[in-house]
Amino acid sequence: MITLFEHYNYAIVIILMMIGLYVVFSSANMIKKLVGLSIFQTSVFLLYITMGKVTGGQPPILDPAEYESHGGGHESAPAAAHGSGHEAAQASHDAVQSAAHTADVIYSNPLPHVLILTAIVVGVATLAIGLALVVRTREMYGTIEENEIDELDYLGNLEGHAG
Amino acid sequence: MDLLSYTPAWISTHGPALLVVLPLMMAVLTAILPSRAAIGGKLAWLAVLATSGICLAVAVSMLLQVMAHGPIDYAMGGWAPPFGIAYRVDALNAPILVLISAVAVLCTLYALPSVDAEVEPKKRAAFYAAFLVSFAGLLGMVITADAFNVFVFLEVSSISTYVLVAMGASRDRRALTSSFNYLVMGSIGATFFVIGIGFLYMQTGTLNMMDMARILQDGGVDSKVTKLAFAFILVGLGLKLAMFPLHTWLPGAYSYAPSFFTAFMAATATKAALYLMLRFSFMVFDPSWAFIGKAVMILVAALGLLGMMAASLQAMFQNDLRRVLAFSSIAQVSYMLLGIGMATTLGLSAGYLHMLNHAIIKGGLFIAAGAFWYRFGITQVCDMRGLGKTMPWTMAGFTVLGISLIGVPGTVGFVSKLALVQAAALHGWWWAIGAIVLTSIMAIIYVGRLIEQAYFQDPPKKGAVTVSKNEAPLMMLIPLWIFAISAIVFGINAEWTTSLAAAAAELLSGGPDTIVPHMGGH
Amino acid sequence: MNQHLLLQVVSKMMIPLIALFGFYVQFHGDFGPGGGFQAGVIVASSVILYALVFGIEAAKKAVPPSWVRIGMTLGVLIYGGTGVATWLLGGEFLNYTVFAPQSTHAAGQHWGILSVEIGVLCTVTFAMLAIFYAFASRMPDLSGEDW
Amino acid sequence: MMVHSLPILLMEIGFMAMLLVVALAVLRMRSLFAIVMLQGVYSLLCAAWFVSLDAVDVAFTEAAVGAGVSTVLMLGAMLLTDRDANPLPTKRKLGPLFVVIIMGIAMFYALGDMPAFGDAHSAVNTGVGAQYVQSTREEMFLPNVVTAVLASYRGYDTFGETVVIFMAGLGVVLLLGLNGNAGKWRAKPNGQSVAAPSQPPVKMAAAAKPVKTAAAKRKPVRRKSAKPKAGGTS
Repeated sequence: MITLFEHYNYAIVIILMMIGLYVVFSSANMIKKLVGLSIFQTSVFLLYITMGKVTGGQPPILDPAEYESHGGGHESAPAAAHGSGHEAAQASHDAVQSAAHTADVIYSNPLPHVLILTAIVVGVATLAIGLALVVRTREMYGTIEENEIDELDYLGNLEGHAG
Repeated sequence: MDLLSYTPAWISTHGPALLVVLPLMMAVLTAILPSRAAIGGKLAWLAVLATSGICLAVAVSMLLQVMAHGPIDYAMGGWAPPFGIAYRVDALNAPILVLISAVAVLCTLYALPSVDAEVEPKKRAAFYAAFLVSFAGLLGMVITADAFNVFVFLEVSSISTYVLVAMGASRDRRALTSSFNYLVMGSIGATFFVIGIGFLYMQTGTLNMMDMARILQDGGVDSKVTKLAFAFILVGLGLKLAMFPLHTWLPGAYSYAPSFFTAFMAATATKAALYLMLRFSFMVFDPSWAFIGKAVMILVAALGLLGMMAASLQAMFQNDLRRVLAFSSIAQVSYMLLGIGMATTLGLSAGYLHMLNHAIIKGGLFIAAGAFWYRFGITQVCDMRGLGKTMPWTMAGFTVLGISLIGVPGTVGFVSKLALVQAAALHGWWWAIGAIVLTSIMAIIYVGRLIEQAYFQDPPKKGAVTVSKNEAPLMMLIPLWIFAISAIVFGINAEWTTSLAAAAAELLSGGPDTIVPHMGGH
Repeated sequence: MNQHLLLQVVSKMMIPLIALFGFYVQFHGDFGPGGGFQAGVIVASSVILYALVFGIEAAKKAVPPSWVRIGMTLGVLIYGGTGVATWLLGGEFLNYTVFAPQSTHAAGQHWGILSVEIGVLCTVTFAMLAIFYAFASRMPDLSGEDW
Repeated sequence: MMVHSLPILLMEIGFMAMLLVVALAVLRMRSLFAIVMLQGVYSLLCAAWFVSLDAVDVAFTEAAVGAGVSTVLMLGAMLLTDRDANPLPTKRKLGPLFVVIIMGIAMFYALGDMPAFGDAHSAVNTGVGAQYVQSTREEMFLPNVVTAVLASYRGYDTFGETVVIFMAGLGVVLLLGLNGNAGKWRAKPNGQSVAAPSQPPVKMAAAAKPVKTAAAKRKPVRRKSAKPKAGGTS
């Protein structure tokens, strides 16, 4: 039972993937298939991002004070209380030397975020092309239900052959 | 290899990046060309020809360098591999790069008349730009050594392929629905591939294929996440290369796309996906691990066997010429999977060899099929009556390539089928030999049926006067006969292609531990 | 009476702000959440809002289709051009340190990242506009109530 | 070992529940307008959960691109096509259900070996990802690590992806045309055509069924719902 409690995020992601895939396979309408496809892809993004989360971590945006002191004169870090109301226990509040400052601030893993930024835009690009195809299919066939289109094609084949 | 001395030093350092960036930049420039004027289309065609020519030259020089001095590495953006994206050209992907570029050059020659007949004048410049993007996507997919970069370039080539297949709607409206099916199944395949890479990343923490192999080697062998990652990558790539149960998108995509793009796609798209399967299942994972070995052996070989039988059977009963060739493509891909399923050095080199040979055969066959439509609007097999008299040269090329598809001795098809049979015999898979022979007989039937229609029937009558001889234009005959002649030449003297396949197979069977650890030197 | 009068007045005020926010997101990308993609979509949505409220023809006069076609390619040219520039200056493709090799604060990287993000902004904005124009200008003549 | 403090945990559980409900609603519904709207809601909920998972850039993009642009495109396409999806007979849905359940079982089988949620010592969080934060601080001097990795360390991925966006724009222009007049040109062989026409003439098909407006097609809904139909005159 403990493993499920520690992995509840993966369980949710797996169920969402199953639902998304089932919507794609079980719908005859072309637009509903595309919606199912984008739900399936969005749940994959969740899988990547939940991997990169670190307990008590912060968004991977460094505080400029951290590396200013490396380059410029070694003035004490300004009393920059953390703007974001993230009251994680470890976050230091008062003016701390940057070396100590960087040691205890935990950041979540930035790499899955970069990968998913790419994947989101790829998903929308595929969706745009899919919708363009749906519009053109509607004009040529008069319907966007896959089973009706198969019937029209089957009739087309017969006529073509008989001609 | 004195030829190597001619290549400028600049190529060997920046060759890999040039190979992918050049088509992309030319694609973008081609898209801007004035689409109204007729010269826009011609200018775009010239740009595509020049680009694929340069890419072929770069690919050949890199192949020579790989054969002479070992793998070429290229750290993109100057960052060492685990941080940045690395390119790696080694004995496994150099021949594929040359194959894709060569097929692109030949298909571009074929494109001048074919695209003029099938694509709207206004759209030709953008059509050629989309082709260049698909070409660059294939090259980028094959050359990269970073797992997520494979997905990005897989999508680059897939999205342009969906658009190009749908452009066939000017000839047959079914292009739209088959492109939509290809889009849905292709996206599901690509997403499965991303899930597989996600689990690999979850297990190893890095995205570079070489590092992944090393980390998996140390401790990741028996973890369930590794097995799951391999399963998802196998299914994702299986969708992309039309492995037997996941092949339903291929007949529609091949038969209704513009003939120029079908010729290119049939010869290269499934080969790149097959190369990726080889790269992942032999260089990142390792078939000596219990689960991966069983999965590769049983699943891939068994599905290969099933695919051979079912696809050849269906090919015999199709009445559309291109659907016959499409189903035969699925059967030939299953031959390669059978070779890979053996996981022995001989089996791998036979599968790899069949990959190279099949590109030559299928590229030429689809060029001939496009030529038949170009002159007489022929798509159905029953309309092919008397082609031997009305289009003698094209039909002769089609026959030569059809025969090498069957595997008649002296042609390129025979060489790889013989290698497959030898590998199966040494491996003790007698049922595989039976399957190869049986499907070759089926190939005789479905190719013979086409040849019989063309030579032993007299041409159709158009209102009581028989159709007169109307040969395909020269720009179509040149690539067709280059394919036909190379199908004979590499059939008789197969020494060069076999050595390439053997080098690739030896690299593969060495497995991940033979990879010399490198940190970005080039 | 033009039913959309209220909408038109409000959106006339909103559209410049949306575009401005888009550019803020673009240039603030180095310091906080933001970057080429989000900025491109926001700038594109400001033009889409204009098209929805004032009609597709007015939007096509404001941002003509020829611009859209050129803009799409311009973005990739900027991105690829930065890469080719690093080539010509001797580094690997997209290796920005060659822009300012001696700087201690990685100025070359900052220049490279800025120019690359502008390329992405350009492509995403005009690509989204191209897609919207393609769908919007294919409108069948639907009567109002049938919407 | 609580990943978040209690209020955030409750918020996350709320997000997850809503995501599941929305996904199931999309599965069951037939009105395309509702499905498209729910897809927008789904993307927005994902964006919200991304924020609580510290992925602020991704949340921004998912909200802007996933919820914003996709919904606009789908509404545009839906306007040009149909308002309703016909259901499939249940016996044709058993096959897909079986495939999906097999996939689910495979993933739950490997659930045990996956790193715990938020585990700082998992391979993912001690691997290349964490070293990016360190190297950005020392080499790049850029606050937003994600932008640094996106544009510089893995800048080539973003280049490939900009080409994907360019290709999407070019593809839609190729298929639909910027002024909406693509797709009328018919290819003709450059010689005598001997083949019979392979499919019924296009005009006949298009005229076969006018655009199915909501009112014309809406079958009497089982429960008398008073809410105004999506654009149709009830």
